[in-house]
This record gives sequence, structure tokens and C-alpha cells, in this order.
Amino acid sequence: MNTVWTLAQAGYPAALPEATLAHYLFVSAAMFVIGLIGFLTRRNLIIMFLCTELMFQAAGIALVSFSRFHMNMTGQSFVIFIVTVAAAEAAMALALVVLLFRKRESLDAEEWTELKG
Amino acid sequence: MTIFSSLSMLAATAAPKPMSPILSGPPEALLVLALPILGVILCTLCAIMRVRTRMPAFLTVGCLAAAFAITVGLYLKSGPAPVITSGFEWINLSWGDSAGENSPFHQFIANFSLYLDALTVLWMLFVTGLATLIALYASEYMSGDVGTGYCRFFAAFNLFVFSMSCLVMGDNMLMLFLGWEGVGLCSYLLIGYFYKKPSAVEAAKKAFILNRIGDLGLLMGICLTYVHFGSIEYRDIFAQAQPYIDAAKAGRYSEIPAIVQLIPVLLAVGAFGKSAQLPLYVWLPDAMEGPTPVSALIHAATMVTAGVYLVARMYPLFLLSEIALPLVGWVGALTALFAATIGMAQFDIKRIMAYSTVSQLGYMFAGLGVLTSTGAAFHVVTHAFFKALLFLSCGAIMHGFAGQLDLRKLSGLRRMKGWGIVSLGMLVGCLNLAGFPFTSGFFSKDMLIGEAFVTPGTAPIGWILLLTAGLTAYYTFRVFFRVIVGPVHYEPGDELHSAHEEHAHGDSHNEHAHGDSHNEHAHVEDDHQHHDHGHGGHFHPHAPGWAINTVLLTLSVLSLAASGLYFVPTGVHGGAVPAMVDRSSAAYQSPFAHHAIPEGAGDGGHEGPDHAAETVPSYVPTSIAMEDPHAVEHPHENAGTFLGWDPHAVLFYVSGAVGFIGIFVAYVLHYAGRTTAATARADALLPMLGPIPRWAQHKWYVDEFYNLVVRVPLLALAHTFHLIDKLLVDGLVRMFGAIPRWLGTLIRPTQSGELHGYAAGMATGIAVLLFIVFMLTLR
Amino acid sequence: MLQYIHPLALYAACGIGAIGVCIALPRREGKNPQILGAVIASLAGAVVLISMGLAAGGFFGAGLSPSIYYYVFAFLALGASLRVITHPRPVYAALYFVLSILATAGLFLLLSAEFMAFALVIVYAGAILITYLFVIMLATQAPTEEMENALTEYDASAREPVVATAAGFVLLAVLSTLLFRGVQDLPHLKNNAGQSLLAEMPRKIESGLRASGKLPEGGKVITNEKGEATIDFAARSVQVKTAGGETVSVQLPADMAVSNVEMVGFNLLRDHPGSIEIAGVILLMAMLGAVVLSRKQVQLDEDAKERHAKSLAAEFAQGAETNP
Amino acid sequence: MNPDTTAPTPDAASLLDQWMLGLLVLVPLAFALVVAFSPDKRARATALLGTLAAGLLTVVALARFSWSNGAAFQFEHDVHWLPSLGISVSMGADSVSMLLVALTALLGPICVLASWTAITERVRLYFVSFLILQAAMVGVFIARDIIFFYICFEFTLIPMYVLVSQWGSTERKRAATTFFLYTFTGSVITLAGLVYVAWINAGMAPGLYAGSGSWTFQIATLQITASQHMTLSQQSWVLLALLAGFAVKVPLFPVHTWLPLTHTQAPTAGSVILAGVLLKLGTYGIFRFAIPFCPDAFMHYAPVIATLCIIGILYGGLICWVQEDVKKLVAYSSVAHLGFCVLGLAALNVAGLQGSILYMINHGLSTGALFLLVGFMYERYHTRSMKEIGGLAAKMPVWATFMVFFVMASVGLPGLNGFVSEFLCILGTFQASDKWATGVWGSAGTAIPGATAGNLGPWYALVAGSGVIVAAMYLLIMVGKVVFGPLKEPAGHGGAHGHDEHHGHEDAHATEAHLPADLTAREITALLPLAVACLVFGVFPAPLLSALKGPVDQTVALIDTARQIPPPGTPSTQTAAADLRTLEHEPKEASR
Repeated sequence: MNTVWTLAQAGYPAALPEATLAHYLFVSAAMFVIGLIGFLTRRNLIIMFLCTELMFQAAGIALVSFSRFHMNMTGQSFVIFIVTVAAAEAAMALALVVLLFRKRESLDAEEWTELKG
Repeated sequence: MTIFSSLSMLAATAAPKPMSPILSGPPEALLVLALPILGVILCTLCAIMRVRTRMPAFLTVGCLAAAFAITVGLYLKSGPAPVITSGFEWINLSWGDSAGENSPFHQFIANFSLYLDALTVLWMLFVTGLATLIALYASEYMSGDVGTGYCRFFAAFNLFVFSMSCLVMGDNMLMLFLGWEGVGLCSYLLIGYFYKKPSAVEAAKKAFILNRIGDLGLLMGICLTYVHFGSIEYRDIFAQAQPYIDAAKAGRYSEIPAIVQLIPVLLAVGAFGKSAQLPLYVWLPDAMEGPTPVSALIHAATMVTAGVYLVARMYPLFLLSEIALPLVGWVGALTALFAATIGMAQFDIKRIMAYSTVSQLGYMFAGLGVLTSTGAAFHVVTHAFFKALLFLSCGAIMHGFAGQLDLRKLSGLRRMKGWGIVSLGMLVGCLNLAGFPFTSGFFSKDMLIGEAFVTPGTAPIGWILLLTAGLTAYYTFRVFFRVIVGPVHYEPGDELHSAHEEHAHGDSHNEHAHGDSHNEHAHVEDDHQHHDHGHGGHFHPHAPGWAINTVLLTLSVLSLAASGLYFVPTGVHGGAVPAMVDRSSAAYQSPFAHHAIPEGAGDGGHEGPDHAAETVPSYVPTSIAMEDPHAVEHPHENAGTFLGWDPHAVLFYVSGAVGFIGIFVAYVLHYAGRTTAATARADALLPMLGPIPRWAQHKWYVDEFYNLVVRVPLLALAHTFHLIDKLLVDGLVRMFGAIPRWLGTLIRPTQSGELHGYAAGMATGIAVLLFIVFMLTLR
Repeated sequence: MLQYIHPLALYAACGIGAIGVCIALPRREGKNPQILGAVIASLAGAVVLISMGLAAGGFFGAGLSPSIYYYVFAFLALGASLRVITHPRPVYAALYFVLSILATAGLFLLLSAEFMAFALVIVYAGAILITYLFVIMLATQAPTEEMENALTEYDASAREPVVATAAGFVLLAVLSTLLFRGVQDLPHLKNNAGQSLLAEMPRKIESGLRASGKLPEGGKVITNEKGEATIDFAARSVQVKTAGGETVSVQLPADMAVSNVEMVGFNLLRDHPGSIEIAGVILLMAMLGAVVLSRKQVQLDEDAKERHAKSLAAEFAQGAETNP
Repeated sequence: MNPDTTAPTPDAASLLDQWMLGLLVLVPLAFALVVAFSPDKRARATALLGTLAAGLLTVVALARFSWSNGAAFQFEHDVHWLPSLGISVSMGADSVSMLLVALTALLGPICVLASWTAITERVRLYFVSFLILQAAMVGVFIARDIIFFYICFEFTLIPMYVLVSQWGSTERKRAATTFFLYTFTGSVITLAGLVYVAWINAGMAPGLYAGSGSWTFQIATLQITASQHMTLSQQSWVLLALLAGFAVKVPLFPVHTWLPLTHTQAPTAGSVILAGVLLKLGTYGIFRFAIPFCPDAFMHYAPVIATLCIIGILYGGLICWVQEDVKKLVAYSSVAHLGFCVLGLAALNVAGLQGSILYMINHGLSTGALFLLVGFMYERYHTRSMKEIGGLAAKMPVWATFMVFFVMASVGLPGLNGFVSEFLCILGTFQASDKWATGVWGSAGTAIPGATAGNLGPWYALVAGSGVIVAAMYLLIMVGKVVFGPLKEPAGHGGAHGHDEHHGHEDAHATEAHLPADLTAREITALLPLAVACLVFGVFPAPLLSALKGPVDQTVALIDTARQIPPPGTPSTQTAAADLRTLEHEPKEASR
């Protein structure tokens, strides 16, 4: 452990031990996989987007815990960008969803197979 | 490679650019070119301004007359040596080091400059002179087209004169080629003048394409000339060729490289195309689809003599080759005979004249081939006058009888009112063409035939020409006896009906005169039809007006007077024309010809060249011995004879007699006892000859033969290529394109189009990638 | 990885979890044993957490294990996430997602990322999820009388649950194995970002000193040419220039520290200003895109366009007539 | 090349010179932008203004260009782009470039005029594409950096693709795709070859010559690398790669099939530009890259290339003969004509190269005009089949006059432009044979001042020359059918007043129905400059020939050097040769 006294230690908790980091990372991985499973199994377009948001969250947890582990703020900053992108994506995707719903009166993702080769 | 550079260096040092002292010519020579171009511009302006008068014709006549006047001025000024009038740079290239360090200095120079010597002036005189006269004639002849094609006609007419002037006056072979192709274009435009008529369009196309075949030979000749001599300017070529000429003089042909001997052969191919010789002659008869003034000027008097001009101009080179001149001679002789046989069997008078043109051109080539360039040039001049006269007379008839040209449907023109001058013109023309004694045609033809017997080894050519002279006299007077004299009878041509609505087609004449539908029965029926018109009082032939008559009269006088060229100036054997030719590059004094021997001189063989050398520049070859080096020493021993007599002396009578026989046969067969236009004694004799007249009438099926041998296989090849292109070449490409497509179909099912599918793919991909990392990091 | 979890436990848990999630996913046919599935899945989660805790030497803060709040929030987050993907009704799924967000925010707090925690709650739960809810409302077929609570077919049944779950949990197994294995090899890049940051904030130091009364009258924190305060970190003191002009070293107050917000702010605005701009552009584009996309689009053929143009022109002409 | 060499305080004129070429590219682009945001009604006028502005600028550039120093690259300017990779937007023009730029600028307004009434839908997109196309074409000619060159080279494809696929005839989609993929595939290989040379250059010892040993894409540097430091087999591969792109673009014989399809489907102006300039990108590429980069290989394979050209000349010509679609005929005639053009290049002597470069310009003028004329006819009759139309001279005398004129230019009638170039190409081919000196053709032991070194010779010239006959054949047959003969109009076009009625033809737009029978003033305006140029360049090509002397001499000098010194890697004298090469080229480089 680094014994050099730093200012960070004054108002900031000690750096995470690896074992604790592992705990958080497991939560992140599990949440990601749950989101993924949801994305794969659910057919409602909106819920599928929710699942992607879940995966974003999982990534966010991993980033923040690494940031904490490394005592480096860039990880947290990056989460802000994730949120930004998620927001943008939500806006666009939901607009698309509305558009699609207008076309077919359904949110079933399987209705849309225009990309079929 | 070093061999090459060293050799080239050698060339540069050994043969420095010969700069013969050439005088610069009179600048007004350029005006001869500029005036027709001015005419083109003025006619185009008339077309744009929609001038509906005969203005373009008079502008043309004015321009051409001015050009003629300048040419006469050039003639008066012309000295013994050629002069060069510089215009501007056309295609000039240079490369290499002028210092000659790395690579020798090369130049390719084709200036827009004029080379004026006697030959040029001679040609230009009759080109511009005849063009002026014929333009005057055409101003009346084409008057039916005022407002429609009039401007077009005269613009092309002017352009033709310009091109012909370029051809004749250019100072290098590329200028000649410019004119060569230019006259081809004008010929194309003017043959196709009646562009609504498919036959005219077809004929125009045929003329251009067949000419192009010859042009390729000429082009290759130019390239070869350049490669060998490093220049295509006449003066340089002649100067460079001097060593070879010396070698040829000594009969050492082995010293002359094969490619030099090949040059004249290639040029001859070009000449054969332009001058309608075997085997490329077939376009000229068809070219009669054009208006008659065009036929007279382009396809009788001037353009077709371009080939003769080419050979005459490049005569020094022709003398270097062992095969070129015999080739020219034999092709000419055979063409003369062949065309004459076809001409005998035709019924369309214009077409007869066309074949006679081919035949007479054959004479000229034969003359060149038997070493009498002077005779050939003389024949060109006389032929230009009398053939133009004949054509214009035919044109007047055609014009007057609504396109009628069938000699079985016209008779007794002499006795009709207003046709006297036409009849006179016809008579004069026919006499000349038939070689009636003391006409100009007689002298010029005699020169040719005589020389053929003089030159060793060419006597067969002479016999052919003599035979042809008889045939010529026959078919010429066949026309005369049927059309001009005899009982009065006429039927209008097929332009009667359209004359009111579409006067634009002033003289587009019937195609019936040739083609397979032409048999006796069909004509009998035709006769009846036209008889009805004739008697119905609808049709009155309109006699030619002042312009046509003036021109015909002038030409009649000129073509008779041309015989005077043989005698004037006195002291020069052969007269003015040979005198002019002798001052040009075409000069050639045959050591066998007796006129080359001054009277009283002992060893004329040596005297001749020396005498000539006084008047001509040194580099102009004046005398070259033919095959046998012996000839130089003992010319007379080898000079040919006509059955043991002096050819020139005897032929004076022989050819006159042959002409008389021909005329007499024509008289017996076509005039004596003829009561109607259609039937003559000849018709009764025809069946005795079997199919031969029919074959001759069908031009010995040469067109069909060419079609079968050249066009059909080429067309088949074209279709094959088209198929190959579509199936094989493009098919291969498409096959390459198909490979990715096929690969695509293999993996296509994986693209279900369902979102979940793609997501599952992604997830699987991540899992697999992670698994790979997992395996790799396994400890 | 043995020091964090026994692999057998992890893989067993993954297997169990897979079964649980698979059962928990909505199915149309028969009765849905969703509760059972959830229980099994929780069990699996519990197995992992317990075995991790055991490996870490205890639970709820004992040994190297995180505090009890971690367990609470982790359980909540994972459970809510599971509900998000298993609940057949989109509205509920969205609400569970909110719960998941809140739990995640809790985890962020535990990681002393306060700013991120609250930003997450505000942006996600407050803004994005509301949008979702609106869209869910908008894009739902109007219920008929007899089927008031009927689920649409695509909500009621999951697609390929077995395969998807299996794939997902294989991924989880691989992923977590890699994570556990890699964690111990992580380099310790713990920088002392806080130090330099405090030095860069002389005003903050001044006001802190002033608040604690340690700043001499008219004193100013001495800054170097870069504008940084000269702090002796070992002594926790800072150089201050008094009004008289002499330099004194003043002890920093004990509670003086750089807060999380400050650190994030510095990181964002000082280190990544370009990214911020880009993020702004992305948001702007998304806004424009959403506007364009959700506008009502009417397909007009050429004739209709012409008619429309004419009617517009007529309208305009009328308007011009009436209002000269 | 180096911006430092410019005057320290640039005055307005030198600033203009510096940016001249950049402006030539940027002005059309700027106008494209303006057109994109202007109303449909004004799009045509704006586009015309844009092309005219570009034309004006080109005139200024032509006036400021120092023609006496045609071999030197002028108006040079470098804009750093990706310095770490050695890529820059570097521009410069020698006289060849300038002339081709001038051709592009001349065809610009003409094409806009030609599409005035033909294009009625999505006018803005059309003209935007067109202006971008023009900018890209100019970019190709002025590029002195391979990457910049390649980007422009490929960027011509996109607007052309749009033009063909949007405003083409019935099979436009297929044609556009074929065009794009075909040419793109070829030029990707070209890029590979060029990058290979750059890679070799980066691997050379630094200091061997200017720019060696570092990543650079300067054409001047890479030319030294490729021509002096690559073995014959390397050069051959590079040549193959270069030809893969350029031969498709030209197009040479086996890879020409995209051309007729694209031409027949493209809108009129598209065809004009395609024939006028785009095909020249290929020949220009061969002149600018293939020959200077791989002189040894090019020399070695010249007979192969020449054979392909000759096959193209005859094969293309004969196929023309059996075409019924006038436009397809003209398109196939391009295959034949460009065969002459490349044949001249393969001759590798002054006459051939001069002729070939002139051919690029002349073909652009005459074939461009032919496409215009066919387009004007199509606008009136909606057919191009020779079976359906004929004898149009009766209806459209002015059109017919122009048609005959340009056909004659295309046939190679002396006095018009086509002849000068065609003759020089044939002459160059005829001369270019080592056998003249060795006596194979009966010239042993004699001076042959008109011969040059090379691997071709009279047989090549003779066979190629027979293409002139074929050209006369198919073009005159076309003229005989379409222009002359009895008037024949398609069924829907009956009567003498067919032109002022609105027919039920599906393609007939309202504006087209109002076209008069003969050409309008606008159409004549489009044709006249081309006609004048054809005539002037035919009668007075001397300025062009002297302008091209510099670059051509330089290329020939390069070839001569290559002829005397075998490429490195050749057994024996390897190092000595390399030394000699470096020595020979140092002064030349310094003078640049």
C-alpha cells in the first residue's frame, strides 16, 4: 500500500483493494449479461432499448469502480459521456420507435426485417 | 541500342541537312489558296443569311476567276527553278540535340507552304481555269436549287478548289495529303449533294471509303519517305535522293535500299485510289450521282488527275524503283482496256463518260509507266478540257430533258432548236476523245502510245493502248451517233413528275441506267410510258441558256486549241506542256525518245541530259537509264520500234487509222439506217456475242465480286466481334463480377434481417473473442 | 482467481442463474413460474456473492469485502435488472429500470462518486426514463374493452429464451473469469491527482483558510507562474504572502480536500474540453434528429404536391385579398 | 515544391499564381455549394455562371502560364495535410496539365448548355454533381501528390455515378454500377502500385536523392525511386498495377466493355464529359505515371500495349459498323480512337507522344461534340436507333452541317484537328523501331534520319492505319443513314410539324416538346466553340505542338536514359549503372 500521505486521503476514502474491485466488477458483468439476455429475448422495441441502457449502466459501474481503483477521474468523466450518448440515443431511438410504431402499429422487433439479405 | 545511336549519329554527321538554295516564291501564290476559302466563307454567309438569289454562284465565279488570274500571273513569272512561298507552320516537330551530343537532331517539318514549279503552275492553270468556267456553267445549271442547296453546292465547290490547290501547290507531302483528303471530302459532299437519294449517299460513301484505302497507301508512303529521308519536303527529298538517282543512272539498283524502292509502290497505291485505277476504280462510275458540273470538274478534269500529279511530282522516286513504274504502267493499261470494255456496253451517257474517264486515266498512268511523264501531263491537260466539255454537254442534255440520259431514248439533238452549241460541243469532245487526227486528244494519246513502243519492254502496253484507242473511238461515237444525229426523238427523264414540287432536284437522274432491273423488256415498257408523256405535250425540253452555251463554246474552242500546245512554242518537241514538265521534278528525258535528241547531234544519249541540265536545277534528275546500263552508251540499240518502224512517225498514221475504224464501226452499227432512237443495227448483233455484252453492261460484276470478297467477310467479322464483345469479353468481366455475388449467396442466409439475429451474432462474437483471450491467458 | 472466488462456485452459480433467468423470462404458454425463476436467479447471485465474501475473508466490511451497503445495492440492482427484462409490461419494466438506476447510484456513492451518482439519478431516472414512459404510452395499442389488460403477443413471450440465456451466461462465466483473473494483475496507477488539484485552486485554499480564520489579514496565497499554490504536502501547509509582504507558511485546515465534483470538473473541463464539445454536438444532433424523425411525414406524389402548392397559393391569394 | 522558395513578401500576382490551381478546383466547388442552396429555377444559370467563372480563371491561368517553359511545373503550391505520412495537397501544372485543364474548362459551360432543357428533374442535384465532377477532374490534372491525385481520380466516379444513375436511360442503374465497380476495381490496384513505390521509397537509404528514405507521396520523388531504383521485374509489376487502373479508364481493348454501356445510358452532358475528359484521365495517367515511373518496363512491354491498342482500333471500329444505336456507335468509336492515343504513347518518341497528347484534346473536342449532337437528336426524337430515324438533313440542316463537320474531324480529315494527332501517332509508331538501323527492313548501311529507337514499326503503323479506313466506313455509314437519305422519323413523330406537338411519349417532358426542329441558338452556342477549336487546331496546331515540346522532350529523354542504362538488378554493371543514373538526374532535379 502506498504510504505517502496525500491530500486525497483527507477527504477521500482509501483506494479500493482488488478484492473489493472484483465485487463491483462482478455486479457490472452480471448486469451487462442480464441486459444482453434481455436484448436477445425480448421482442418489444422499447424494452430492448431499456436493455441497452442496462448494458450502459453495467459499463458505467465498471468504469466508476476502475476510476476509484486507480484514483483517476477520467473513468467518471467517461461515464458522463456514456450518459450523454445514452440520452442522445434514447432521443433518436425513441423517435424512431414512434415512427416505426406509426407505420406498423406494433413494437415487435421481428416485424422489421428489411435488412434480410 | 548502341548500334542504333551510333548509326543515327553517323547519319547526322554524314548527311547534314541539305539546304538547297531555294528562292522564295511570290506571295500572291497564297492568294490562290485564300480566294477559294474566301468563296467558302461568302457562300456560308449566304447560307446563313438565307440568300435566295444566284449570288453565291457569282461570288464563286469571281473568286475563282481572280484565282485563275493570279495563276496566270504565276505562270508568266515562273522561272526554270522551283520557288517556295512560305505560309505558316503547320505540323512541325523537332527533337534531339542540335549539337548532336546525345542524340542526333531530328526534324519533322510540314509547313503550310507552297512549292511552285512548272508542274504546279501547269496543273493550277487548268484547275482554276476549268473551275471558273464550270462554276459559271453551274450557276445556271444549279439554278433550280436556288435557296435550297445552292449555297451548299458552291461552298463545297470552292472548298474543292482550295483543296485541289493545296494538293497541287503544297511544298510537302503532308500538304499534298491535306489536299488529297480535302478533295475526297468535297467529292463526298458533292456526290452526295442530292442527299435524299439513297443511291447518291451510297455512292458518296463508296467514293470516300475506297479513296481512303488508297490514302492509307499514301500515308504509309509518306511515313516511309520521312523515315528514310528525314523530311517530307519535296526539295529535301529530291536532294537526298540524288545519290540513289546517280546509282539508278548507273543501273546499280542493288545499291538502292528496298525501302526506298517500296516508297513509290506505296504512293502508287494512293494514286490508284484517287485516280480510279484497278482495282480501286469502282467508285468513279458511281460518283456520277453528283450534279454534272461536279462530275465534270472533280470526277473528270481535276481531282482524278491528282494521282497522275502525285506520280509526276514524285517521279524521281518512281525512277528509283524497279517495280513501281512497270506496276503503274501495267495497271494503267489494263484499267484503260477494262474500263473501255465496260463503257462500250453502257447506255447511260454520263456513265459512259465516267468509264471513259477511268479509261483515259489509265492512259495517263500507262504513260507515266512507259516513262513519258510529259505525255501523261499533256494528256491530263487535253483530257481535262475535252472531258469537261463532254460532261458539261451531257449535263446540258440531262438538264434539258429532265434527267434523261439513256442513249436509246434520245436522238437527233442536232436538229432541235437551241441545241446547236451542245451538239457542237459533243462533236468536238467526241472527236478529241476518239483521237481524231489533229485534235488535241490525238496528239496527247499518240505521245503516250508512241512512247510505249519506244521504251524497251513496254510494247505490250502500247498494243493494249492502241486497241483501247479503237474501242474508245467506238463507244464515243456510239454516243454521238445515237444522241446527236439521227431522227429526232426524245423522252423526258424521271424528274418530270417531281420537277414541279421539288425543283431542288434539278438534275438528279435516273438510276435505271444501271442495276439488274435493266433489261430490254423493262425498257420497252418504259418507252411506252415516256412516249405518252412526250406526245401528251406536257414535256418540252428546255434548251440551255447563255451561261451554259458560253461555257460549252469556250471549252470547245479551248479543247481544239489545246492541240496547239503540241506545236507552240516551236523548237520544243511536244510543245508548251512538255516544256513546262521538263522544268519540273517530273522531268524525264527518255534516252530512247527521239525528241530528246537534238537534231544533228551525234550521240544524243549524252547530249540530252546535258542540254536539259542547262535549264533545270542540278538536283532535278534529268536522265536516268533504265534497267540496262548498256542503254546509256547505246540508247538507240535498245529503243523499241513499232514493227520495225520509228514508233512516233508510224503511229501518227496508225492511231489515226484505228480511230477512224472505231468511228466507222460506230457509224455502221449505230447510225446507218437507224430510224428510231431505240433500235440500231448494233442491237441485232448483240445476241451473237452471247452473254458478254450483258456482263460488260454489269461491269463484269466487279462490284458484286468486291461485295462478296471484301464487304461480306468484313461484315461477318464485325458481327462476330460484336458477339464476342457481348458474350466473351463482357462475359468474362461479368464472370469476375459473379464470383463475389456467388460468395454472397453463400453467406446470405445469415442475414435474417431480424434485430435479434444480429444481436445474437454480436453476443456470440464477444463471447468467442473473450473465450479466445481466456484460452490465451490460461496459465 | 481463487483468492476472489472459487471457480466451481462461479460456474455453478452461472449455471443456476441461467436456469433461473430462463424460467423467469415471460412465456405465453401455461402458467408462468416467474417467481420461481427469480428465486433461483437470486440464489445464484447469492452463491456468487457469498463465495466472494468468503474468499475476501468475511462479509459486510470484514476483511477485504465491501460494506453491507454494497450487498444491498448490488442485490437490488441485479434484482431490478432481472425484473426489467422479465416483466412483460413495458411500463413496469421501465419502473424497475428506475429502481436499478437508483441502486446503481447507491453503488456509485459507495465508490465515492457522488457527482456521478446524482447525475445518474437526475439524467436517467429523471429525464430519460420519463421519455421512455411517454413513448411507452404513445406507442401502445389502445386496449379493447374485453381485453383491457391483455398483453401484446410480443410482450408476452420471449424469443429463444434458452439459447439466449445460455449464451449470455456462458459470456458471464467467461467474462467474470477473466475479470477475476485480471484484477490482481492490474497496475497500481494511483496518482495523487488530488494534490495537484488543490494546488491549482488557490482561491479555494484562501477561502478555506479565511473560513477557518487562519489567513492573515490581507494575506494571499502565493502562486507560481502557472497559477498554482505552493503547498508543502508533507506538512499540509501553504505559502501565504501577508499584507506586509512577507511570506509565511500557514497550516491547512483538516477538512480541506478536493471534492469529487471538483475533481470531475477539472478532469472534464481541463483535460477533455474537446470531448465536451463533441458531446454537445451529439446532443444537438440527437435533438434535431428526433425533431425531424418524429414529425408527421406525409408521402405526396407529384400531383398531390402540385395540388398542395396550388391550394397554398390560393390561400395566400385569399389572404392577400382580405388583408390588403 | 518548397513553399519557402516563393518570395518572402508575396504581391497579389504571385499570391494569385500560388493559389491559381487551388482556385481552379475550389471555384466549381464553391458554385456547387451555391447551386445546392439556390432555387431550382436559378440552378441552371448559377451552374453556367460557375463553369464560366472557372473558364475565366482558366483563361487567366493560361495567360499567366509560361509556355516557353512548358516542362516545368508551374503555379506550384503545397498545402500540408498529413505531414506525418508525407501526404500533402500539392499542386502544379506543366503544359500537358494546363491543356487538359483548359479542355475541361471549355467543356464545362458547353455541358451546362447542353443539359439546359434535357434535365428537368432534380436540377440542383444534377448541377451540383456536375460542378463537383469538374472540380475533381481539374484536381486530377494538377495533382503533384499521389494521394491527392488518387482522391481526385476516384472522386470523379461519384458524381458521374450520380449523373448516370439518376438521369440516364432505361438501364441506367446497371450502367452506373458497372461503370463504378469496373473503374474502381482497376484504380484500387493502381493505388496499390503507387503505394508500393512509396513504400520502396521509404525504405531507400536517406540522402540518396531528394526525399528518399522517408514517407512521401510526391510524384517527382517517387518517379525517381521507381524509374531508377527498381528492378525490371519490380517495374513490370508496378506498370501492370498502374495499367490496371488506367487501361480500364482509357479503355484499352479487353477492358472496354463498360464504356459503351455507360455511354449509351448516360445523359448527354455526362457522355460529353465522359468522352471528353474522363477517358483522358487514363491516358494522362499513362503519360504522367506509367511511362515516367516504369520506363524500362514500358519499353519492354510497348509491343504488347501497342498490340492491344491495335486490336482495339480494328475491333472497336468493326463493332461500330454493326451498331444500330448512334450513341453506342460513337462510344465504340472512342475505343478505337483511344487506341490510337495509347498507341502514340507506346511509340515512346516525340512524334508519338506529341500526337497522343494532342489526341487527348482533339478527341475530347470532336467526340464530345458528336455526343452533343446525338444528344440533341435524342432530345427531339427520343430514339437513337438508326432503324427509326434517317435523313435528318432535310429537317435539321444546321444540325446536319455540324454532324458532318464533326464526323470529318473524327474521321481524321486533314485540316481538322483529328488528323494532326492521328497522323503523328501513326508516324510515331512507324518510326519507332530498332530494326530500321539493323537493316531488317532493307535499310542496312544507310542513313535513316527519320527513325527512332523502339519496338514497334511499320507493321504496327500499317495495321493501325487501316483503322482509319474502318473509321471512315462506320462513321460515314452512320452519317449516310442518320443525316442523309430519305427522311425517316419515329412513329410518334409524324409529319412535318411533329416538333411542336406534345406526343404521348413517356419521356416527353413539357419543355422538350417546344424544341424547334433544328438547333436552337443555345445549342449552336454550345457547338460553335468546339467547331472553331476543331478547325483552328487542325490548321494551326503549331502553338499546341510547341507548348507540348517541353514535357514530351523530357519524357523522351527519360526513355533514352532508360534505354542506355539498364535498370538496377540487371546482371553486371549494377552499381555503376545506379551511380550513373543518379548522376544523370541530379542536375535535372536541382533545376526543378
